[in-house]
Amino acid sequence: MNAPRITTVHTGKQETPTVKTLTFKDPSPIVPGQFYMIWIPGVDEIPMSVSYISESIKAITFRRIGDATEALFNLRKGDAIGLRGPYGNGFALKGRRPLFIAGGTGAAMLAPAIELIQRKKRTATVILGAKTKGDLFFERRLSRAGARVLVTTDDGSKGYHGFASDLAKDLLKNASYDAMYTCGPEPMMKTLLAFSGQRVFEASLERYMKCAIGLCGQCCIGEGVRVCADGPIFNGKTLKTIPDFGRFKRDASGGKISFSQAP
Amino acid sequence: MNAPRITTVHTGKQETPTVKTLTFKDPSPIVPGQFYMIWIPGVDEIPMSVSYISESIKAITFRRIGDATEALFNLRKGDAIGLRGPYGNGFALKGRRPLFIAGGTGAAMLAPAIELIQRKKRTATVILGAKTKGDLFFERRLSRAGARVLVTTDDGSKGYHGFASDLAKDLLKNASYDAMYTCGPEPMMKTLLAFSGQRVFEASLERYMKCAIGLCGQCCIGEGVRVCADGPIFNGKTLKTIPDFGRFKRDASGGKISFSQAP
Amino acid sequence: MAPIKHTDLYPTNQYRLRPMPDLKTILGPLTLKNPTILASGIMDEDAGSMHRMITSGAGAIVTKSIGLDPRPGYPNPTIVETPCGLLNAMGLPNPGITDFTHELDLLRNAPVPIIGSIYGKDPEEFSTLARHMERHHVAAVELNVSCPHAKHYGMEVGMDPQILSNITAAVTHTVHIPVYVKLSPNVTDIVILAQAAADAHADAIVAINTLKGMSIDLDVRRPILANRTGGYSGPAIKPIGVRCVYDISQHVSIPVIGVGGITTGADVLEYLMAGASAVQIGTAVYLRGPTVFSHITQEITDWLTTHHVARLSDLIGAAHP
Amino acid sequence: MAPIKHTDLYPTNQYRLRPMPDLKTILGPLTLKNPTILASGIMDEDAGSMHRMITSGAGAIVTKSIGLDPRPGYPNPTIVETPCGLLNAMGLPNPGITDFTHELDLLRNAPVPIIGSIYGKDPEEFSTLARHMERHHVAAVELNVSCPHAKHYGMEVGMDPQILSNITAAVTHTVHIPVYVKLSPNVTDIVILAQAAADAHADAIVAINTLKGMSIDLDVRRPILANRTGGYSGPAIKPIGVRCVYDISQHVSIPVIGVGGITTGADVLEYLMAGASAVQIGTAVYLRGPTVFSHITQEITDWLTTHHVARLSDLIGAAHP
Ligand SMILES: Cc1cc2nc3c(=O)[nH]c(=O)nc-3n(C[C@H](O)[C@H](O)[C@H](O)COP(=O)(O)OP(=O)(O)OC[C@H]3O[C@@H](n4cnc5c(N)ncnc54)[C@H](O)[C@@H]3O)c2cc1C
Ligand SMILES: Cc1cc2nc3c(=O)[nH]c(=O)nc-3n(C[C@H](O)[C@H](O)[C@H](O)COP(=O)(O)OP(=O)(O)OC[C@H]3O[C@@H](n4cnc5c(N)ncnc54)[C@H](O)[C@@H]3O)c2cc1C
Ligand SMILES: Cc1cc2nc3c(=O)[nH]c(=O)nc-3n(C[C@H](O)[C@H](O)[C@H](O)COP(=O)(O)O)c2cc1C
Ligand SMILES: Cc1cc2nc3c(=O)[nH]c(=O)nc-3n(C[C@H](O)[C@H](O)[C@H](O)COP(=O)(O)O)c2cc1C
Ligand code: FES
Ligand code: FES
Repeated sequence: MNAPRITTVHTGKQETPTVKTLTFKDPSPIVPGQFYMIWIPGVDEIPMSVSYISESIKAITFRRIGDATEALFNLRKGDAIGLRGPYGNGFALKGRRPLFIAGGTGAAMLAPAIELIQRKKRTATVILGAKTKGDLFFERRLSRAGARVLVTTDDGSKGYHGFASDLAKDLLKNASYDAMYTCGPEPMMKTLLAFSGQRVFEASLERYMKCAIGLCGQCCIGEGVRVCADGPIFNGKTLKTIPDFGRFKRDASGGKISFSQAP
Repeated sequence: MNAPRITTVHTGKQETPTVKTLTFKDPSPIVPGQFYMIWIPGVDEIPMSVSYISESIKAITFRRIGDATEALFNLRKGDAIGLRGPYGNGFALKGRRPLFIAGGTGAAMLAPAIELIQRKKRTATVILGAKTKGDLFFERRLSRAGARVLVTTDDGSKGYHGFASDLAKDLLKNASYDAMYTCGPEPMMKTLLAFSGQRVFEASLERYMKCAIGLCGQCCIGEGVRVCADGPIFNGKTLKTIPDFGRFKRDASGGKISFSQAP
Repeated sequence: MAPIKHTDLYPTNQYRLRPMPDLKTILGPLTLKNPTILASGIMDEDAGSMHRMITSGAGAIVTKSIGLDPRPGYPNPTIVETPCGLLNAMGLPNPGITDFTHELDLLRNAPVPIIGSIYGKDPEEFSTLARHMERHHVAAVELNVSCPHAKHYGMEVGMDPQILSNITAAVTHTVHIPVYVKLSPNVTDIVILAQAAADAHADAIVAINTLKGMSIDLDVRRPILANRTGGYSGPAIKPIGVRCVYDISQHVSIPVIGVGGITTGADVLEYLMAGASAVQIGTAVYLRGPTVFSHITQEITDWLTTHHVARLSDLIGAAHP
Repeated sequence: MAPIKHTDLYPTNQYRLRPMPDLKTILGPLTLKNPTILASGIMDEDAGSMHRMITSGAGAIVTKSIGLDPRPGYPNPTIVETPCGLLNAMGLPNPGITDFTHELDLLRNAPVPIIGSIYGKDPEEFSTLARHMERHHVAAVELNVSCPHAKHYGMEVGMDPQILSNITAAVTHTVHIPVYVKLSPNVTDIVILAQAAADAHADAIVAINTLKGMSIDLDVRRPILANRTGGYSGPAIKPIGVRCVYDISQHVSIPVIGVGGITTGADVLEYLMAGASAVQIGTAVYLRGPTVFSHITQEITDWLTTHHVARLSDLIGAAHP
């Protein structure tokens, strides 16, 4: 039944000054890329990708950017949150030599996919892109899992100086990656799609969500493609048919917001 | 779901000038003694015991005494009726040397029990009691099944001259019946209970029924014993604890009607 | 004989630390041992049936709604199940108050309160019936002004705040026992009606009676109930009942008794948190059988124990801001 | 080329004797290819979504309810499931009529009628919105006077026959396209409202919108929806919707469009027999997925075929005496 089930915060770990990971008990089986609707009673209910998966414990990792994420940020061990889901399709992860490109908090939802790849004895190359050194997280976690982690910062404070997509472009020229998995700002992902060629390409989209069960239409893109239920992961073929991709999203009222204006 | 399912009349057979058997398709498994709620659309919905059981075909046998039974009497092949159920407990039929005592239309619901006994290679002795010869039915059917059928009529027009309970009293004196199964006027069944001694005793009761699913309380006797759901078959032990048995029933309004006044 | 040691009486620590939670709830002068009350119209037309429900663990009993004269109710079908609830159009069958008082007399020493439900067409009828009920020792009367399918009775008298107020006032002036008013959800604003009843000195509001519904058989192409429409009860209506109780309890200061779709202990707790001081249970007697009261009471006890709530009454209205 | 023999076209006798039943239904000037209409508020906030529902087989589309200005709706949670249905308190989110007309323009050549749903607080707002809708080529407008949880809009304007009449009259005087009025079941007498709308020259009644309900979480002891109460939809409400359609269609001569809990072809047939000329489907888009329209249409076709009914429209009102 799609009603929140209450769990309590198990641990809270600050990843950066603005990013935090909360773990909690939830036995649901999860495909990397799926998300929960997280209810912070009295505040809001918001979509959050799963950033850590074990049989009984799951986690979310988020940036503090508004009311709800602020409230989440301040939760302590034992505090109650509600979960609906997991929702969405998750990654298919078909490729054998995958390149992961994370922009900003995109690293949160890519991490379980990368760990799964490593457990399957394939090696993931991961580009972790951030504005600046202090915004980076999960570098150690992913290296430990065996992935080859490459860091980019917009200001050059660490790793490659430039956008994650720039480094990706370089890498794709020289190495034989057969798959690209990405989560980050949509314009970045659109740029990456342009580089993808014949490779497997999967990108995780974010849209304002209300029902998260494919009913209300709030999150729709293209010809009624529901990001909550048909996504949030879409392959390159589909994304090429969706004119909205990388261009605009919709706010809570359904009004269009162009990504060039968006914060 | 306890809602009528529509079936159509398969065959109609007149047993006596006032008694008719209707067969219809219904695959429900039935324990002899159970009943249906029969919906005659636009007329009424009334309880009717199952008088014939095969895997796909069932029947009811009833006397024309009022609106609903009159309407049933006039149905023809292909006419629609609604069925709810089967409801009730059915006979336990534990005894090895059983005596069946049918008063009036009671023969209708005893017949499948008698046939079951015969199929189990036990021999049933059956007293078929009626007011007069022309009211008798199922004599041939039960003889053919292998039962020993004894007829009584109040006016002596056929068989033993007297009440079914009188003949039963005689039989019980001489033979070693270890079980009595009866359906008929309640005062008669109360008389039989008095004769039953240590024997297995099961009687089928009739009460005004509305819900037939044990909710409304309309059919209750004693301490909230629901004839529709806890009965309609009760054993001697239970009947002895029920002061109403053989004394009064309730009409549709819940008002008491003494059996001595009842038609 | 050796002295009984403390540990013999309380064999494990657990028992010592967790006394049985207290399920009592208070409705004005009445204290119920647990909050589950048998709803009107279910297994309550005769003393024997009510006795069985008492034995099954109900904290109180509401009788079948009784009028001045015997009434056979509507022809069958009077009940039909749908995927999420029941529709009934019994049509207020009852033996009339005179006959019914004999049943009440048999319950004079009942171990739980008996609440007499009555219906009538005007203040006088209600008052007369209430007086009869009081004389035959009921603990309270419940005014059924909310039956969705009885012409001239039921809802028709309970939809207008003025008429409702007159009826309530007439009864509260006539009898000394508490007067409960049972409301229909088939109205534009149930809160106004609750306030009208409270202002006329009702002692509690009971919400909700059934919703007006219909079920049609496709094969014979007609409504199944003889009365065509009927009252919808069971799990389907719980969210509506909870909403009514929440809204009413925010606006009146008398206790509210929640009814509608309660099938489990969790359902009871939801109604209590919405503001109900007690609850009534009807359709679940069918869904879970006559022992439903003891099952639900056990479920409540388990929940309270697990959640370290000592007194059920602490949860009343907990969901209000 | 050999001439095609009759038996090639109709390979079995069965096919020859049983032509495909006719699913068409007529709503005034509009003819729908099948009676299933997408209900307002479901997958209809943008042209792409509506296009998907058209492709999935809907006979017509009702848009999200649109107001004059953009409205974000209520904070989340805006939806919660209960055992028999959904509660939603979206709070009428919509981009406002100006933005929305761009979506309408993309649907100008849609193969099925697009019905524009609008909400407002007075006759002027409704008329302005209707005029915009008409200019952008909708086939009809639907007045949402029945949202159970939007302050000043929705139900609050749709509970009073006089206000409803004023709104309806204002719109019917303003536009030339058909005007449908969507009613709330959260009222004492839905028939009076239907009559008021019909008297003010509405072209069809749509019934029902959601019922007001609530769901409380026991662990955190508060209503789950941010708005606390929400609108109850899905299978649980079908008997109530069927009853409303039956009652309304007995008392008004304009077509009635049935909504509420429709999930299968059988549910559609029940509404048609109750008197609906067409139906709307909302929650089932969640329960059975976006392809629900083609599934339900197939189920209707199968039923009509099995029951030897040639024209769906022959069943409209069949359950009336
Ligand atoms: C499938 C999915 C997975 C996500 N996973 C993560 C994640 O792992 N980590 C992370 O930090 N963020 C994630 N997000 C984004 C996250 O949901 C928003 O950051 C969060 O809702 C902001 O809420 P707020 O109240 O703090 O901010 P607000 O001040 O309310 O808004 C800030 C931004 O968040 C967006 N937002 C607010 N509410 C919603 C909503 N109901 N649905 C979608 N967006 C909303 C607004 O559009 C706005 O752009 C994900 C979003 C989606 C759709
Ligand atoms: C469990 C059970 C099994 C039965 N099996 C048979 C059977 O196999 N054959 C048979 O002929 N009869 C049977 N009856 C009796 C049968 O139900 C009634 O004869 C029938 O309801 C009469 O309906 P009417 O409209 O024709 O008569 P009416 O004129 O309405 O009434 C005549 C009598 O039938 C009784 N009756 C009417 N409606 C009901 C009702 N809803 N429930 C119970 N009694 C009712 C009345 O109390 C009255 O005594 C059974 C009754 C019960 C309770
Ligand atoms: C068969 C049946 C008969 C009822 N009869 C009455 C009645 O006589 N008086 C009354 O006030 N309510 C009557 N009701 C309504 C119930 O008391 C209760 O308000 C309603 O069923 C909702 O509760 P539930 O969902 O637990 O059944 C009846 C309900 C049913 C199902
Ligand atoms: C998520 C959701 C949003 C809705 N939004 C609207 C709306 O904007 N306008 C409206 O008139 N009805 C709205 N409704 C009500 C539906 O159109 C419909 O009347 C109701 O859900 C009953 O039908 P159903 O049981 O098929 O869902 C909404 C319903 C749901 C579930
Ligand atoms: S959020 Fe409602 S359809 Fe996706
Ligand atoms: S007929 Fe309703 S309880 Fe038996």
